Amino acid sequence: MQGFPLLTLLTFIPIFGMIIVLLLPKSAENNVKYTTLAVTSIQLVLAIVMILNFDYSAGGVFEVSSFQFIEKVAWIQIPDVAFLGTLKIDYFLGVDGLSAPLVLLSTIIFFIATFSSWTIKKSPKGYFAMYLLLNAATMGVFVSLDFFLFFVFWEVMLLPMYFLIGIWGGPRKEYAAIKFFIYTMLGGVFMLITMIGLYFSATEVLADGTQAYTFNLLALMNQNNYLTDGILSPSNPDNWRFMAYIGLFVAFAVKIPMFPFHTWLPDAHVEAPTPISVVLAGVLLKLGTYGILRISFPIFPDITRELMWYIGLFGVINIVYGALAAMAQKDYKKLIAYSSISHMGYVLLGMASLSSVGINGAIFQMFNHGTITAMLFLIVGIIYDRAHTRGLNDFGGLANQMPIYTGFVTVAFFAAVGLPGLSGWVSEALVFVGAFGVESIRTITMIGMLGILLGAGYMLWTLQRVYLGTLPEKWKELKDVDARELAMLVPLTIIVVVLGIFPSFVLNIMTTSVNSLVDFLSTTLN
Amino acid sequence: MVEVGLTHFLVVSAFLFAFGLYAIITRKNAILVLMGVELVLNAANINFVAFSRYSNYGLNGQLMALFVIVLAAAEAAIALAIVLNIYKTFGHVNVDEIDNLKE
Amino acid sequence: MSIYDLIFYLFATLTIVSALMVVSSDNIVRSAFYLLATFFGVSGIYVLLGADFVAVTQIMVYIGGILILLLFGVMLTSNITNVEIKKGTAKILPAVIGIGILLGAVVSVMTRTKWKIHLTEIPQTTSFELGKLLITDYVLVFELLGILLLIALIGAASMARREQE
Amino acid sequence: MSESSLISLAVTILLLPLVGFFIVLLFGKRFEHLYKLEVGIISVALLLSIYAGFVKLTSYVNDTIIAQFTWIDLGNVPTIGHLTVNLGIMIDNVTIIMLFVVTLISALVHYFSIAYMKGDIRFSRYFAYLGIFTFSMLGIVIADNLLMIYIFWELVGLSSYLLIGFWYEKKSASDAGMKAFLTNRIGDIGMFIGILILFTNYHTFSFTEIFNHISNGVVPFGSNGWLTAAGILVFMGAIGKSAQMPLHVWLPDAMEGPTPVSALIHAATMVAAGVYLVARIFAMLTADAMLVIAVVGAVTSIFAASIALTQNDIKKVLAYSTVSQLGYMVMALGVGAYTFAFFHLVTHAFFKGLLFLGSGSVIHSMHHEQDMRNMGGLKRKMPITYITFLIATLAISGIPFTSGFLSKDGLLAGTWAFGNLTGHYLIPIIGFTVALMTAFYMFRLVIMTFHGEPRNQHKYDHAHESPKLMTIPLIILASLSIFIFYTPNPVAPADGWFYNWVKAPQTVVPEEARFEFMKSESHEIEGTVNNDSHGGSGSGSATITHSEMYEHAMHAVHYPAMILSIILAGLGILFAFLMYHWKKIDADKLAEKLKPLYNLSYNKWYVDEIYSFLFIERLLDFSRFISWFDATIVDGIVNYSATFTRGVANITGWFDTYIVDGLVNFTAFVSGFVGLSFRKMQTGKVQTYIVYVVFSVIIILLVLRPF
Repeated sequence: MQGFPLLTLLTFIPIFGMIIVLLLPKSAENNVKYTTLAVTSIQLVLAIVMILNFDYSAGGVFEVSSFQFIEKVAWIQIPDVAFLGTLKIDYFLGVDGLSAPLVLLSTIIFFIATFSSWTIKKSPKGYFAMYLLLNAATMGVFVSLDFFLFFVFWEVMLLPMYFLIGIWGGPRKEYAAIKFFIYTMLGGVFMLITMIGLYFSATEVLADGTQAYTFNLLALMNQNNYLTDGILSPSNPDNWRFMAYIGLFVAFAVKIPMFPFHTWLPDAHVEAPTPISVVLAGVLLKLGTYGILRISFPIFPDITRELMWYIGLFGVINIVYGALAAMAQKDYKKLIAYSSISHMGYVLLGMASLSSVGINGAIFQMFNHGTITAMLFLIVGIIYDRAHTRGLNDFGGLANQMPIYTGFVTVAFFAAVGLPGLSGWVSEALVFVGAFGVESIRTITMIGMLGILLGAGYMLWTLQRVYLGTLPEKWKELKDVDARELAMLVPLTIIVVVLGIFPSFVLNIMTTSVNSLVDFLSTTLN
Repeated sequence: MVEVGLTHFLVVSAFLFAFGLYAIITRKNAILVLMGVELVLNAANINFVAFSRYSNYGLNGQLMALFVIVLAAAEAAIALAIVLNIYKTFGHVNVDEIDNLKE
Repeated sequence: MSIYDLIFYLFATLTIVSALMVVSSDNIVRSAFYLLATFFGVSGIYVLLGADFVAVTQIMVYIGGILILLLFGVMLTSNITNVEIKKGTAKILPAVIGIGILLGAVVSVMTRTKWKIHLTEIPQTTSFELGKLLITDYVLVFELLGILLLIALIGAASMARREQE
Repeated sequence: MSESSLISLAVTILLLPLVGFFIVLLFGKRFEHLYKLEVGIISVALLLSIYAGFVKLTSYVNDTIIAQFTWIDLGNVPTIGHLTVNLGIMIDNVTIIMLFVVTLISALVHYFSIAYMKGDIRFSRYFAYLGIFTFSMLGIVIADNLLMIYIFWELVGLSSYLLIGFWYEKKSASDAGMKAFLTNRIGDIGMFIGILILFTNYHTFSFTEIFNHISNGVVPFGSNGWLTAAGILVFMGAIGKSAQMPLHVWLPDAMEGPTPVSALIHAATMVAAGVYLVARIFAMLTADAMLVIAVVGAVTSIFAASIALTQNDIKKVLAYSTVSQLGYMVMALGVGAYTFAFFHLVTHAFFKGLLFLGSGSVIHSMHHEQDMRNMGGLKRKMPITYITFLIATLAISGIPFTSGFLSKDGLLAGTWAFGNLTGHYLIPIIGFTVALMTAFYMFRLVIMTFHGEPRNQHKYDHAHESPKLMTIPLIILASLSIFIFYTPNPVAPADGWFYNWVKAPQTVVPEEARFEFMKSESHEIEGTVNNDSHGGSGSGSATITHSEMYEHAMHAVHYPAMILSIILAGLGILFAFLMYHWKKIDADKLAEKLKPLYNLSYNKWYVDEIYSFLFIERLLDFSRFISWFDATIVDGIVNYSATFTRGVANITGWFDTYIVDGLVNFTAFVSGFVGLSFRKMQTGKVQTYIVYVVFSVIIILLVLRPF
């Protein structure tokens, strides 16, 4: 595989697809869809090829040498720019155990959401172009190892998302889209500030022997690269690292979304069309936690250790708060949205443990939450397509009317509840095992375990209200799932079940990296 | 009566200019306004040519006059096209009633 | 009073009087014909100023082109029977006063200024010199003007074209 | 047969029902007779487990067979080293007996259900659910580590949820399922925390390894208190699953499920899982933890028995009876009577399963009538059901020659001995009182259902004996309620083989955290009584089963306890006959006299109402508050800040328009003409503009005066 630009292909095939989609005539609706499907399936194949060729023993995280599928090209390199010296930004891609599972996850989710997009009626050409752009940007964030490149992809992602919600959304789409946009933009500003601060604090030796400021994430993780007086240099006694960390954290926290930055999520989910909800919950939320793992933690290990209790606390607040808020919802989609908040709390809690078990659990939880929540949103979408309402109290007894569908619902719900044997439990358990093992966050971890109970509470209550009981007369006509919907639900169900029984398939990808990350975090700047 | 010199030509030009301006200001009919414009242009041309004659800059002044004539031709063509369009739109060519620009 | 002067006054009078008629006539067709006289007068003045080529161009372009164009305009936009010009009487007096002041000012500027006169020889023929200038110093302007004319023609044609219903 | 093939046999028994579940679930709708596959599979599993039990108890009776595999490999974890999560299978005598009990009752319930569930719209799905239940229950039984127990523990909860809510069209059924799942989850959280305490310290879930660590003196976080906490927390799982106070509320409601399910899950097997779990962790329980367990068990048993006295629904009585008996077992474990607790688990499984199936038979023939006040005189119509039911009732009441007598007697002797040794006499007193109450309410049940005159003639006329498919399981279970299967001597359980198979594991907790009588210095005559015994599920090298002092104390009170329990049982039965058969004492008058007590009992001590008011309503209130808080405060702040920003923008804009621009306008106004004409000048007419130009030029000219 050496030399084959796998990651570039993964990232830019959607752009290529987008161009094709835009060139197709408006009448060729089906061709647009098939193009998108082709693009996403190629991506899926590439991601599988990547995993098959993945070296499980390579750590990555902070060492260039153990990253895989590296592509590094000087993207912008201008010598002697005013006071900057050489301005240098690399096109630097690579994966390690932290990103590989998420790359796989996004290809899966985008592939499945394509099927879900099949029923988009309004201007499918524009929709699929935006969809593919979103796809490319997401993939770019997961594979870029240069902060500038990361930031570019991060911001590019906003645009298609804004339009996808704002044009193809529900009744309050403009409000939701703008809320989403402003929230994320706000986070982006903080990230930009931190990024520039880091840029002026660290240098890297170029090939010609000169020193230049750098955006290279791996160089930024190496404390030897920092100037003695940089604003974010650890050796500078008056450094701003703490503030920068908070800023960066807020940028990522908005995306997770972490309490109290979460209120865009229910609105965005409720208004977004089903496939976009699927992608949003399945992939985009993971960008926040991934960013923290990839950037915040290794670049600021000192501050991370200092603040781990607070991160854990916010994780627990997310878990409990999200669950309680979900319990009171009357809108099916809003309920799932709040359950997403709750489940992302587990990820935060696991990361806050700074232990191998916890972070493994956190990344695995990202993966599982991706598949499970995707399933949940598809489930809501299916019922909404048929009944055109999402009121939890409008339904009842669907189990008899739509037995196959209810079967999938049961699997998805119990996976979300954290039933052993399904994937969600494994990651939840790992998170708790990891977090409980750390003395400082032990108490709040126990509070977080309330989430297990509350999660079961609202999920089962929903199951009862919508699927059990007697069927109202007006839903006698509802049809069970069709082949297209089966094509979306069956693969996800298989993933959820198989990973519940054999979690090693995914866990093995990340363990080496997580261990070296944990080691790095506990030894650097200590 | 003094010998005809530069000033005489300039005065003629000044008159032409004034009449042209008068037409532009007072006339309602767009075509008459155009005619006023032509008068103003001719006034300018006379000045060019006169200065060309009474200074030592060679034929540059005459050349300017030529350019103005060319521009005037172009302007007339465009202006008439506009006038025709105005006529098509409004049914008349009275410039004082065409004040859509006000909005 | 030389013959040159006489001819000048002749043409100047023709020009000014007919210009006056252009702006004061009530009939637009008449105005057009007075304009013809004005142009003719102006071209005569050009000749007096030794600008033979310009004078010829004036006659050809203005009288042969622009004026005909204006006449077409008159005929296309008015009924031949109803060529009376709508005029606003209210504004005439202030306009006359204003223009008068302006004219007075301009004329007084022109007459009072001490022009630095440098009378040059009238060349035998100006077209050769003009042509040389056109393709040397002014070649860019020349080309641009050509393009401009082309654009103007096409533009005018497309604007004036009747929309196909 | 080698040990490894015994392991494979166990795995086969485990996986068979799972296969059945998947096949029947996926294809049950298409092939109506597929349920027979599931029934066949469970029969095969039963035969296999009998065979396995035979092999184990003859060839490897003293061995503990363990097989492990790595489930998750977390690699070389910093500060811990190579960390793996292992799952494994442990087969000892307890396992093998439980395998048999579970598969047997499961198989019998399968047969019974074929007749009982006939015509149900989800007939085949029902069998699929039974399959997954059996699978998960077997998983708990053969697990060698806490994690695997927890996994199957939850799966059992799932199947219980599915089966309780099987008739989910009824809201009460789906409510009950949900209640069961959630109540169990509360216990599970505690259990999980307990497991986490152990894992954090030992980095393993395996019983044997944990016990090894503890016996080496490594206690969690260096304190015996944490060991106690771990024990109690893990026991919380049992509180949930075995319906102990205060989490017992789900079990009576669980009777909404089909009656054979109640027999299988909520009487015989699943609820016993809690007892089984405590038995598994018995070796690491400290004195404090054991005392807590004993108290919880004792309180539960008397509490539930007091409710069972007055219930009229036949299944409710049995449900509370189950809770009460489970309390007994838990109490027995708490006082250290490990063997008898487990013995009672097994005998109870059979006779309580029988009672439920019998009540199912009654309910079936009475067309789903469950109120005992509408029954009576059924013994003539349903002789087989009656006889078997009576045997089970005798067993649960502790009448000699029944299995229940053997186990209950030993159990009560255990509590008495405990009272003698520690001075906690309240526990045996409760134990004996419950024995009296049990005899009373069980005979009340029998008399009201089968004796006397029919109270609802119409229903009585339609009643009939159940088909063979239902009565044969009853007969099998009834015969298993006879003493002979356990011991040749009907008054001495210690003579039986069961007593020799199941030995209490040697405790591993540090000396200072044990009961006085369990300390090692009391082992003066070590090795004389139980020299052939084996160290149970604890460390493989231990040779002592339990402290000798306790054994001796139990021997000392064995016969007094036996006589006392027979007397009490007889009294209970006598009272029942006096009140309900011969009507010498008017039950209603008695109820009237003891009105407050009666009401408390009849209304189940208002526990449901209290919980609903204290917790459920408050939780829902709180969640609504959070939702309101989220929508109004948090989102409000966001929207407010957006509004605020827009407000600031508006103010800025207003300032710009009226102040800054106004100043300009004001200046213009002051200067006069220009300002005033600003608006009028904009006529939109070309000529006007030219006029302005002209005037401007004139003005400029006049100002400049170039002339």
